[in-house]
Amino acid sequence: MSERTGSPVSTAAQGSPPSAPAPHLPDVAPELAAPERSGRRGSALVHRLVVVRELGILAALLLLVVVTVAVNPRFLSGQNVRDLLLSASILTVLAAGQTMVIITRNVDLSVGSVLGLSAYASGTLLVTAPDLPVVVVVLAGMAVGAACGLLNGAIVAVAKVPSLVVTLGTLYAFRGLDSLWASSTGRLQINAADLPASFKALGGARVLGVPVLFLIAVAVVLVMGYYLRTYRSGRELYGIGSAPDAARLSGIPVGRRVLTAFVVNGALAGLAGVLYAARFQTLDTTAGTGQELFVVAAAVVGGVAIFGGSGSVYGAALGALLLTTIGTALPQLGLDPFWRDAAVGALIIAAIALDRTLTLRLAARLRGRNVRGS
Amino acid sequence: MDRTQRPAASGDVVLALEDVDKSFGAVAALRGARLELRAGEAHALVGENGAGKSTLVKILAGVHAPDGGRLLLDGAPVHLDSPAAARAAGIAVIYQEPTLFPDLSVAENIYMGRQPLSGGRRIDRRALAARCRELFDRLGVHMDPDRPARGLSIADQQMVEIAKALSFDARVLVMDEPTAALSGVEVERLFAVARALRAAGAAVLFISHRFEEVFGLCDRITVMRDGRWVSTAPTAELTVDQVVRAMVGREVASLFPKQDVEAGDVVLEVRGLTRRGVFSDISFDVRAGEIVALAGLVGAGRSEVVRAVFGVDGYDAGSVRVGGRPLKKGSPAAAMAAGIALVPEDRRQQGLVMELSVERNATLTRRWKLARAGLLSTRAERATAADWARKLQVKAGKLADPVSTLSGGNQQKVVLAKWLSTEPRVLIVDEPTRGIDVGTKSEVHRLMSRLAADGLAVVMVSSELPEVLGMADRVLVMHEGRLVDDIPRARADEDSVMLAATGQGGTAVVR
Amino acid sequence: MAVDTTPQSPVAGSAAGGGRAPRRPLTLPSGSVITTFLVLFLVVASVAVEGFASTRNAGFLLLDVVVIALIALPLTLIVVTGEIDLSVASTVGLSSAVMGKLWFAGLPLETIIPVVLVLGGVLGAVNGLLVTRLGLPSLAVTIGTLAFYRGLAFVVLGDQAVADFPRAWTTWAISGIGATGVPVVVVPLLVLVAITAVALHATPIGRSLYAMGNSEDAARFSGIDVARTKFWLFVAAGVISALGGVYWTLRYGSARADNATGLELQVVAAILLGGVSIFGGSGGLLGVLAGALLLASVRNALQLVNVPADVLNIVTGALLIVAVVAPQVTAELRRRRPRGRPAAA
Amino acid sequence: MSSFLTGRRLRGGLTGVAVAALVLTTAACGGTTRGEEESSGSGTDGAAASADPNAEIPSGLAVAFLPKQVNNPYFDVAAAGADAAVSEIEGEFTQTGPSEASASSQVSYINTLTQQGSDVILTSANDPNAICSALDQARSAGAAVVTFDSDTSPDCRDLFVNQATAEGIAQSQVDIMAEQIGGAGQVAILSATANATNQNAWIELMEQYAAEQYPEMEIVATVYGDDEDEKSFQETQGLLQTYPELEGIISPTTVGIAAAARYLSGSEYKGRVALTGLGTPNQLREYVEDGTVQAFALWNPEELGYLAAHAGAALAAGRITGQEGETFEAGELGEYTIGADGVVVLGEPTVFTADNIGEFDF
Repeated sequence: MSERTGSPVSTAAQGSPPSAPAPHLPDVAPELAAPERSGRRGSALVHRLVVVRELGILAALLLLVVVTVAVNPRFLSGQNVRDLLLSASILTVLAAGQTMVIITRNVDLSVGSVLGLSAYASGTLLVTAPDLPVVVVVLAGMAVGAACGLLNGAIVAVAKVPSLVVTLGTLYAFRGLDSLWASSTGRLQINAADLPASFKALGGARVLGVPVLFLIAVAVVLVMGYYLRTYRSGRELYGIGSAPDAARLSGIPVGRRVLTAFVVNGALAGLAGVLYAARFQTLDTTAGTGQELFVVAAAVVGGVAIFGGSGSVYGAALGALLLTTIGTALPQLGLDPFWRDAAVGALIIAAIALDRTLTLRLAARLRGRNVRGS
Repeated sequence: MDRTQRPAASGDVVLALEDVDKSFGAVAALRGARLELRAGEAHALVGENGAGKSTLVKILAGVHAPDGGRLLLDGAPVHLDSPAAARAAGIAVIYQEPTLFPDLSVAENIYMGRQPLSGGRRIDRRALAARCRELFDRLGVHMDPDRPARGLSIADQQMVEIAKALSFDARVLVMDEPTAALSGVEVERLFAVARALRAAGAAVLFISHRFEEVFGLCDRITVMRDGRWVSTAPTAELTVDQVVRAMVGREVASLFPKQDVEAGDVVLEVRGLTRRGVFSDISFDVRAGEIVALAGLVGAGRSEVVRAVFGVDGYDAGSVRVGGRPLKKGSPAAAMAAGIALVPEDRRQQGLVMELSVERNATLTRRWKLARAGLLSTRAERATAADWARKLQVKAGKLADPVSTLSGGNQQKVVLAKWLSTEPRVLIVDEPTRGIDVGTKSEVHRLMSRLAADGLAVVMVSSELPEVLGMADRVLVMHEGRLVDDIPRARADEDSVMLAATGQGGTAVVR
Repeated sequence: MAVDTTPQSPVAGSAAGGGRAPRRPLTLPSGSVITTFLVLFLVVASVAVEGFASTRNAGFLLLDVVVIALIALPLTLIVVTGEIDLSVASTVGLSSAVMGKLWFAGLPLETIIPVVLVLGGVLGAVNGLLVTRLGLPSLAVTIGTLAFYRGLAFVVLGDQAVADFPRAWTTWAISGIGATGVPVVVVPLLVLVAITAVALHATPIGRSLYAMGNSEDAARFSGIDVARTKFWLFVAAGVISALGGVYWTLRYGSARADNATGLELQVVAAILLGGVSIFGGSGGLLGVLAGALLLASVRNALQLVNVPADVLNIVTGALLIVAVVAPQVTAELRRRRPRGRPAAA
Repeated sequence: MSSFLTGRRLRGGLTGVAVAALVLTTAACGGTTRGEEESSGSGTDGAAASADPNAEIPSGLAVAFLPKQVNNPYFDVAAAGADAAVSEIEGEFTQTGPSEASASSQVSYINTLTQQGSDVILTSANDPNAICSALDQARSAGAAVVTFDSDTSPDCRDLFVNQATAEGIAQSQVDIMAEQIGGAGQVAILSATANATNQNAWIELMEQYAAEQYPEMEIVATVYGDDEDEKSFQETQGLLQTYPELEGIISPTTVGIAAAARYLSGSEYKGRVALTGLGTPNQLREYVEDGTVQAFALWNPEELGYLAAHAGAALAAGRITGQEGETFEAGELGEYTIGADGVVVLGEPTVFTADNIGEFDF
């Protein structure tokens, strides 16, 4: 909100005339031609920085695991790793969706409430119609989430109001809707006993020892990551976040793309709600409360720029994994659990500070090679 | 470009605007505007700032929809209701300010939304880079397609924009003041591209304030004034004077009226100023009553030097003295206290707070001086602002209106008022007349001349050679971050300045 | 005054030359709309809601607004410069926790309060340094410190509650002025409001805040030390939030690490409702106070007619959205108005 | 952004979303205090008045039920009990309350009730001290204040209806655990928040009682799940990693026991590690049926609400004033006697097992 971008590209660079004219263009005096300056190294550098960024999270993760294992070797037991992956799955799905929104220079703070609403909706659905196939429940939960996302996205895209404010409002409104629904039906809590066994099996199910919930999260991340990188509309999302005005002038349907990002994010929050229901099997109107902090934190820690335009779903997923691991590791390290929130906060700050430093260095490198004056 | 696909033969009207109206709220930007572009012509659109040129461009680009009138493409009415529609119609636009995505690669910037695809509608990255390289080869640009646009120089950004426009195989290429940020060589390169396109049968619409470019490139000239069409005529039948008269609607006084003044004491001393990677070892003096121009190509580091002198940027080595006293570095407040004023390069971003009122802008630099016991009254601000508005003949509806409602020239006067009211000893002006209309331009020049006569030391950064030659007592020329020449008025001409600016001049030892 | 639309008008010419629609501020002008709305609401509620218009209820209502209004003062300045501080409520919590800890350790309140205020300043300075020195976006920074400071509060006090503050202090915190029902603390609050309002609207500093909120570049080129100004604003927000923490602790007579959790939302909501643009550069203090009062009055009145909390949350959320959507929509409608009709300049 | 931490902490404050927020009777009257009890003896004005055991309960008494948080199943059951009692005395029942369990928002609701002129306020405090001044104002405006489930300082309410004594709870938990593990082995405690006064009092009593009665039983650790499901889940996980020899877990909070049960039922420890604590039948039904949990305890919240409402009505009618030794009729539950500090104890907790769990629905 604070950052206003003027000219999208730094103006502090210097220019020298392009060189080696193509044959059909008039000759430029050869002595004016400058040697190649940007070089292929530019992209290599960028690539390296991105990799460094994600490797950095991975390294932090490894360090944490190694230290924890040193203190408590059972940390890496099959059961514990499974539990960890299970815990990370819901946050990962949310972070993947949030990444898509943040990339467009928006944010969705209502995801925790959407998760709660969708979890409660799918729980209610299962209570009233226990024989429904799980797939239908999943789709229904996603539909609820998508509807919420549609509302968010529509207000943001049509009324052109900052998403921060809109989703702050819907964070409250959706939660209110959730509890209003619950109190009007009198079903304040849905317990494990109310849910059909077929659905509950999803929560603990494993394939080759890996929790199914985690596989779902991985699938979401892979699909989303591939989409954002390889499809035109995915690249346009980056364009919108990188320079919204330029995006409009380039004919990118900004409103529609942003709307889509919100709907997809809503649908994923809905999916997360169903996963939540399957995993926790006890649902009340507080499900998912406060998740928005961790979701945004996961994305930011994972290198997704809060002002859009850069970052990847993979990074966000790693961020989610790191945050979850911290939550699991602290008690096992014997640290006061009260330190967890403080650690999460410190990590967010460290992550953005690191990103900033890397970006500055990158910009300096890209520019530095242009200048021969000094 | 695929030249075989062009349906229009040379000379056919490709695109026409008929009686187009456009208003923003109560403000009518266009009233019955007209334009006719033929295949194979370069067509200039000129007019003072506020004449409606940019609005017209945005209508062609599909950004704004006209309120009335018609657009005809190949003689058939067409609705360009989005930038995408304009593109589909074969209209490519290069805007005044580059509009790139800093986080995306150069190749993606060029092909955004049109990336080559392989199976399953996936982007074919290899083909993308290859096409981009091909395009760059045609343009003679050497840039890595995979590097991000972040960190590109303005000129390079403009090159990417040009490449983008080329990649459309556009039938109509609109260039809205593309040369404002380019230096001579780059302008030539751009014109080469425009001529090649024209030769291939495209229509080129060229918007510029620089008459030598307009007359050098264009076949016909359309003049606009106050949102209305004034005239369209072949360039060959026009003179600069005629065009200026049509634009302004009156006679204009001579352009560069600098009077000779006896230079006084040295007021500003810059010694060995160095900012790593940007400029190095810059030393010069400016005397009272003198106008010293800093010339050079865009990117030579001129603006960066004056920014460092004023303290907006820091520097790594060297010193600045004002009236013999050393100046604290990196502090605009200190520079102001010492009597330096800087009218910056970018009026909209740096010179003014566009959303604030004229009076607030005009008194922003004097807010402490106007305060009584720490309190500021709107009345005091208004009185001061009104005083300066009168002195500089600022045309504004109300002083409480946002400064963004003023024309470019009047905005520049507000910037000048803001700085002159600080009663500076050194006035630094960076591109003082960029993007302002002819009439105001000469007013500004007269003002600078008078200020120098009153004993101000004036430093002027300008990319317009005629302005430099007309106004400056001395011309300091920069090339790639170094000061390469110091040319007194008597010796300064286009050749000497350009040679030095391009690094060809004799390595004159400065100072 | 109507804008002259004859060709000579510089106004007409320039907007066209700029090629873009004249940019309307994103928010309601100077909070007058929200103030009107507040007055209307108060009138309607007084008539329609039993028990709303009474001195006792006014006292309750004002007590609920005090801390929100207090923290809104520095935060409004920060938002006007285009930044944000979401860590204010966590600073309240941490101050409260530290206050409790020190009181428990046996220090007198006369010593504790200055210490806590200094602590608040330090917490604000951390935000300020991260934003101005490292150039990090304040949104992200203060989300981080939101979690960090709250975490520290729990590290300091755990889930313990320290009560037992001197009666004289806690009674003062909720006592009214005579029989008016107006809390005593409103007086010092009004003093701070006056100081802030003057600073924002009638001093050179206030001018520079609006300038940097609209264009940081232009502000720097006008000799304004943007970084230093912002730094001190964050420090001020920290100190005032700590003051809020002290008052909160005394008012409820209980120091807890989770005190004022989520309060930042209410403060930000009041500011946005009050017509301050989230992008900075516009808005005023009057509107913010009206916004804070409106939010509290609406909740109070709805509670009095037994509207459930779920609905209150929906109403709060909706109010917030309407507050930002409405001016956008009106601006859009104004833009679409058929040409030729004179518009107010 | 904002409420980022809101909900989480709120639930933390809601010690025992469902239950537990028990209270300590006489012992720690909530909140850590330093030094002397400044307020002791400052009692309430009404307390001195004399009681008339035969006074009529006026019809149309406005009885307000203010839980820690609305939409909480536990309090909803309690509200149903209170509602039943209020209709017996022909009063008007309203339930109100904040959507988040924070003391400050509770204060705002108490103020509203004061303004509305409620005759009886039944509340469960989110903070023992923070709502005191608001309750004082309500009482001076004529309301009778009965706390239940979670008390305030004794001097700012008329009566506290305690669901069970701390000793009763502590002993029943240890006994249930001892029975399952044969009275010997490592046992851990999964608590709510680290300094929830009621939890800590129970834990202390449990440790004492276990040391006296079951010297072979070793309480090896106490961890805190903050009454957050996920946190409790992770803490359970951590316990089993850290103490491979662990025989049993006691979790005297409904969130904790449910999370622990879910973890155990899906892990290799199911049936190997015993689990008991305080929980609601509906949440644990599943795990009792699948054998993860053999027995757990809780009082009946419906009876708690019912008793609190009757106590409030008796206060409002002037039948009692809150003095120790006074007695009152609580409808179907019979006669109750007020203990020291104005505390009325509901009774011993109910133990739920596979045999009787089917009879309960809350």
